Amino acid sequence: MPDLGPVILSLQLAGVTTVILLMIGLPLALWLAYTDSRFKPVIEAVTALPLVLPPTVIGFYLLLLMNPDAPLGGIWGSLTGGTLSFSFAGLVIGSIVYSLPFMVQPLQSAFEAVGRGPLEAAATLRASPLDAILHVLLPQSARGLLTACVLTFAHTIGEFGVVLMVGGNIPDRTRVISIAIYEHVESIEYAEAHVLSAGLLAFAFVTLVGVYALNRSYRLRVS
Amino acid sequence: MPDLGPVILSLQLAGVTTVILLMIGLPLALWLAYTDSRFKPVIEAVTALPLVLPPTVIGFYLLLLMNPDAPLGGIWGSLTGGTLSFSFAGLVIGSIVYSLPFMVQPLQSAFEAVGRGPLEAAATLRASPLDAILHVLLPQSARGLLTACVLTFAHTIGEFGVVLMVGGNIPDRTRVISIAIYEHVESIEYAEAHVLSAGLLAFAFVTLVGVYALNRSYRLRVS
Amino acid sequence: SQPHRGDVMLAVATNFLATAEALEVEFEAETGLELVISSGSTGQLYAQIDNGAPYDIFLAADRERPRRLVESGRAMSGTQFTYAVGQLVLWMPDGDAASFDGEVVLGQADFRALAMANPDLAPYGAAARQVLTGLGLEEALAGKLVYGQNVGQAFALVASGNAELGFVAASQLAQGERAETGAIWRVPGELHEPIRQDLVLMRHAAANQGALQFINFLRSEKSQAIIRSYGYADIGPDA
Amino acid sequence: MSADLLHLDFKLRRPGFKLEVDKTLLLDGVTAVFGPSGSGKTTLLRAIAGLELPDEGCIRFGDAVWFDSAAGNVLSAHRRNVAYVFQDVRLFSHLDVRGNLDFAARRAARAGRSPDFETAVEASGIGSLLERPAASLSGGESRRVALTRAILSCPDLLLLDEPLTGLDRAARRAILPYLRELPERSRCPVLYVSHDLEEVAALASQIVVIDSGQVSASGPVAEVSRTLDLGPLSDAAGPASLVEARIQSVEEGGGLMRLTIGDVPVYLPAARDARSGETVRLFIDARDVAIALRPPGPVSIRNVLPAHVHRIVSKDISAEVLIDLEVGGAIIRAQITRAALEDLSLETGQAVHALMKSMRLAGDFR
Amino acid sequence: MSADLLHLDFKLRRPGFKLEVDKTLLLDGVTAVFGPSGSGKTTLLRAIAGLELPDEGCIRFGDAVWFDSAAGNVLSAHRRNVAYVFQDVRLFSHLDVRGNLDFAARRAARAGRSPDFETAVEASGIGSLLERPAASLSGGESRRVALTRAILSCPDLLLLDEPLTGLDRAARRAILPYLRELPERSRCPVLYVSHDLEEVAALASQIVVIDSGQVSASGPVAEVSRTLDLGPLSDAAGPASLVEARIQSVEEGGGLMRLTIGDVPVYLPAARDARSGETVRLFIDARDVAIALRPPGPVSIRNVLPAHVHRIVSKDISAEVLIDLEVGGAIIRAQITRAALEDLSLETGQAVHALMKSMRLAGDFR
Ligand SMILES: Nc1ncnc2c1ncn2[C@@H]1O[C@H](COP(=O)(O)OP(=O)(O)OP(=O)(O)O)[C@@H](O)[C@H]1O
Ligand SMILES: Nc1ncnc2c1ncn2[C@@H]1O[C@H](COP(=O)(O)OP(=O)(O)OP(=O)(O)O)[C@@H](O)[C@H]1O
Ligand SMILES: [Mg+2]
Ligand SMILES: [Mg+2]
Repeated sequence: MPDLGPVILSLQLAGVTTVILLMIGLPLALWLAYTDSRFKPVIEAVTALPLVLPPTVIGFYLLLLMNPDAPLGGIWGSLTGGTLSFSFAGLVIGSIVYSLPFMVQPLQSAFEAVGRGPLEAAATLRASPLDAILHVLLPQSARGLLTACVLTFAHTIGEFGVVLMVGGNIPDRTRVISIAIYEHVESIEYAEAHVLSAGLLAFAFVTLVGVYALNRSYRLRVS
Repeated sequence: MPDLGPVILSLQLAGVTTVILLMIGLPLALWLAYTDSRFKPVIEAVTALPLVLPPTVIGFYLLLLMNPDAPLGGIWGSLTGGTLSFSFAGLVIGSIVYSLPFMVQPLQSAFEAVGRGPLEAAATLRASPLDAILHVLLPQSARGLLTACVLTFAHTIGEFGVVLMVGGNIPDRTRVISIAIYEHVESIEYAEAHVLSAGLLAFAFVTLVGVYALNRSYRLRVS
Repeated sequence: SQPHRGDVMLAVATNFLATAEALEVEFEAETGLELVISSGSTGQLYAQIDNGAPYDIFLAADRERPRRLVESGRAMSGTQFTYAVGQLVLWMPDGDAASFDGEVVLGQADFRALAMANPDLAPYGAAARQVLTGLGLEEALAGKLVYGQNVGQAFALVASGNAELGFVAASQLAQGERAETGAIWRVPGELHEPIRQDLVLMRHAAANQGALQFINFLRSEKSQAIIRSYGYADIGPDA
Repeated sequence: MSADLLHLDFKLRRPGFKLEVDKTLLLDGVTAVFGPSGSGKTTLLRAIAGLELPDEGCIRFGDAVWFDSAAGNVLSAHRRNVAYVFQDVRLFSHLDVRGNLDFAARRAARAGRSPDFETAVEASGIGSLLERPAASLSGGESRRVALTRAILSCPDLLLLDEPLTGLDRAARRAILPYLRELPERSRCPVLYVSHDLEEVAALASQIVVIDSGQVSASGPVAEVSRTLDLGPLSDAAGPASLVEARIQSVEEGGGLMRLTIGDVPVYLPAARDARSGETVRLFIDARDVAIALRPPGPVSIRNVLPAHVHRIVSKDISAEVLIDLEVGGAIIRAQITRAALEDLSLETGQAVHALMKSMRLAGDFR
Repeated sequence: MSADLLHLDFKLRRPGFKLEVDKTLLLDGVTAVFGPSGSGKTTLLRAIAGLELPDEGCIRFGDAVWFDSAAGNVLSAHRRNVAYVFQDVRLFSHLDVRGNLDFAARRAARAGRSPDFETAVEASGIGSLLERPAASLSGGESRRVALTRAILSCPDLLLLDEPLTGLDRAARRAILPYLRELPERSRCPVLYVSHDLEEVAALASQIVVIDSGQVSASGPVAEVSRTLDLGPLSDAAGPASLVEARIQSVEEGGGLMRLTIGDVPVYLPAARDARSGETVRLFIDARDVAIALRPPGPVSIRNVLPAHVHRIVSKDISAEVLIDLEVGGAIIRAQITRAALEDLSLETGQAVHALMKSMRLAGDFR
């Protein structure tokens, strides 16, 4: 029976990352979808940049930033008294940076496909912008929202470069399942790696089928 | 002046991967967007699965598949006489597997947002399904197409776990830029790592701003 | 379970992880202290320590990075010593174990791919390159060399059948009760510099009694026997 | 009954188009916005709703400033308490019909209004559609749902952009009385874009005529239709008159009611909701008015009214001429052939008889 | 001029709705599809276009089998050579107007047809819109573009779903003659969904009436309109007659032309494109027909025709009654008040005079 610690930690990390990224990504994608600003292409490019560097390298730079003597690490230290690197909070920040494009880009294209029409209709029915976003735009972008969350969540589960670098692979604190599998492969414990991988895949498959089937029947019902 | 070999190899790999994935992802996303099949959620889940395993682990399993005695490697060997692992073709296959969800999912949500209406209109104007897809659906899904290609391309540039494992890191053949940066970090050549990273980021930023600005003016012109 | 810090935190180079875990069992039984082991590549662990990682002891795969940490003052001077010496082997799973002579096989070059660890990053890789250079084969084999990022990946390349043979660590072939089959050539020590793996004690752990206890534990003959049983060579006189 | 001042004074530029309005409207009941395709009717409604921001100027409704470029004030759309039925319908595709209606009703209730779900649904005859997904509705069905949704929003101002287009006669007949009563019931004035002159006549008390982004006329419908030939702009009707009349008696036998234009009695089929003493508008197609020099003897035409030729509006080239007749102080337009004009040798001031074949309360489709 | 057999015999079920058709239509010119909202008109057109597959049955057009559930044959939409103007327009939002038109014209040319870009654009008056993005068009403008696009596709069968809805009178007037000539010019029959009876009268030779998913009547327009009161289904008109007449002389002075219904002469304002000897359809609103016992003396009404009372259609409760008059062998419906009926004591067979105030070539809006 493999140790469940990394599994739980991975789910926590992916869950927290997805929720926080949703909170960051939604307003960003909204702005990008509806703005007329000249800076839009620039912000779009910045949003996509985390993809270009390998995760381990992103992790390295985050490590430099999170060092207690560096700006980010310093501020965190003075606020919480702890260090950001090698903590769960550090992992979350790393995953957020790395997964940003997977959240923002699908959301943005979903919003652009919905367009202004339904939002205008909602506004003329007394719906505030927030109300219209929550009750018209998001339901109508259901598929894009799902895509964004699935990509972000699954990718955070599977990602290990950033996490390994920033988190330091500390059991029960920053050792997530992807690192555990990686470690087994690296230390030639192939049997253990197979078990963990198969378990992860089976779990992911069942969850995803559930999510997609739900999404489908939901949309069948209303469209 | 850093060695340009890895840079060129990276661009080639990302380009080839994106093009091939487009050819695989388009029909798959089309089917997923418009099918009424009961198996849709299952295929959707399978499509998302490559995200869940860490790239290095995917690379490990690909290695098992690609060795000349294994099915995939055997078939490849009998067709081409060569071996799949340590070849550019092997890298491409690895990247395709790994990046599949980044291509399929944004495409699928874009197609679902467009819906059947414009395709029906095209069909009643003598457009064959292929014609309608090329000249109506794809232009109307421009944003989703762009998202899919940017995610795939950039991610292939940044990804190195699969590539490292499957490619054997052979200079000028399978050593891509992300591996080169990683190596500098590993061997404490931080200055060189900074130069390469900054170069890669600058290049990616300029390219992306260009792509997004083009996309924007294109859509401004026609919508 | 609440995350716990444990009594001693080890940063262990991946190639030594399995051995370290075996030692952990012994140590914890002996002292009642709790070890927490993090593993990674040596370069990565170095970068982490350089940026304030909370490890007490760094068991590296080389001597260079522990030395640098001492130089920069992160680690206690005088605590660096060689805890294990790697044994390089040439492994060919499908080879004929009886008549396997590495020099001959390498010389004939009758294979598609020869795997080894990245010589720029991994000590086993550097050693393998010295072997090839020494045999004068580096040029001849250049087109057939494939690299793993570390010796673990080099092993995977061979084990999965993608490379017919490769330079790996003896510790990988004989780990506890698991033993690989096939043809194995123990590379003679004179063909490369010894693969010395050093450890250092971090400055912030200078007063950590558990850490000092572990260092002493590692020096013990009992520990060294365990280490040798995992395929490492005799430490010999400290250089 | 509500009456609110809508003060419009703004410029709005789009590539290839400019809307310039400077008009204060006393909105009372239904105000029609009338004009050719592409003249800017939709753009005007959008600017009023807050969906389109003018480049400069101001928009005020009652005491509220909705837009004022000088002061930098913009009240956002959802705070203007307007409801808008879009020309392209815009039901929420992720909801069923009930969901669409509830969306409006809930927010209206939260804003302290009292939407009457049952009445609104019944009046528009969509009771059987409530559980249907919005996307499965036919063209006419979705228009009715959109209209009901707007009504359930209980707005202070209702903006309707060709809301009856695509409805068949039966559906219109069902919903028109409801629309007509809407301003009174909801104390909410209505701005109504329509191409159908009779629809306008039936519903609107005022009309704003827009042409190429400019208000070319505005005022009470009867007045504007007298000075301006709205026919060419209209969907169904040609030249026509709108005349006010007073109901004298509802039961005159034979299903007729008696009204007076000035002091001239006229007879019309009794309307169901007509009340004695009420002033109503008559819609009279100019082609339905014939002119006789003498009373014509036994004829099915009920209304043979003493009249004077007020004015002869000659359209040079055409085979038809328009004659304005004065009947009981009101002007009624007749369209006759040039041949008839010559035959009868009509002259301004001449006493004649107007034969009014069909004449009905505006919007009394049957 | 084309004439194709459209054989429809299928069942199509949707939740809460069933369309059942078993009818063979000889499509010749324009065939109107008429019916109340939600009756299945759009669904019928979609099934014909191949956008909706019936559950069972078959659809054949001329020699081509388009759908046959028994044989398992389905011809996909793009191979049926039909063009479809959708009720919800569906311009391609990623293209400008010219792009939309080119889309159709190019594919038509590739299929060996010869679309005439200039003529089509001119006839629909969209020349000035060509460079405009599709999304920036007003409601009426986009309908005109969609119609032009369909025409440029040079189909074998043109399916129009309420294509003139949302167009003002001027735009209709511009495009109607073009539509009317379309079947002849393009050798392509047209199926035309409309609520507007006069539009139907103007364009259609045949009519298919659909009610609750069933064909309740079909045949030549004049015939169907005689047996079935289409008024309640119609947008604008009440009871009306469609009568065939023959043009005898185009220039009768005073801008009139002379026609005969049977052998009874009638005078109408000359239509621009009328030719002597041609048979045309007259649209006569029943409310425009009055009945006199004697000729009425000097009156502006040009057409006072000898007639017989053919039938008295009494609507019990209403103040109005319908009288079918026989004029020169044709049946013309008159609507008069019950009071007038009693006054004149009309009886079947009685000789009277029909006063036809306004009467026009169907669709000759002016
Ligand atoms: N975004 C835009 N860009 C450029 N021109 C526009 C835009 N929106 C509207 N227009 C133009 O402004 C003019 C007025 O449009 P509007 O929609 O207000 O017309 P309308 O009076 O409602 O016409 P209809 O009766 O056909 O609906 C039209 O010529 C239209 O093409
Ligand atoms: N996908 C669907 N699911 C369920 N019912 C549908 C669906 N599509 C159409 N219907 C129903 O089928 C009936 C016929 O619709 P259709 O669109 O053919 O009507 P129509 O005659 O064109 O009406 P209108 O004049 O209002 O456009 C309607 O009651 C409609 O609600
Ligand atoms: Mg409009
Ligand atoms: Mg319809």
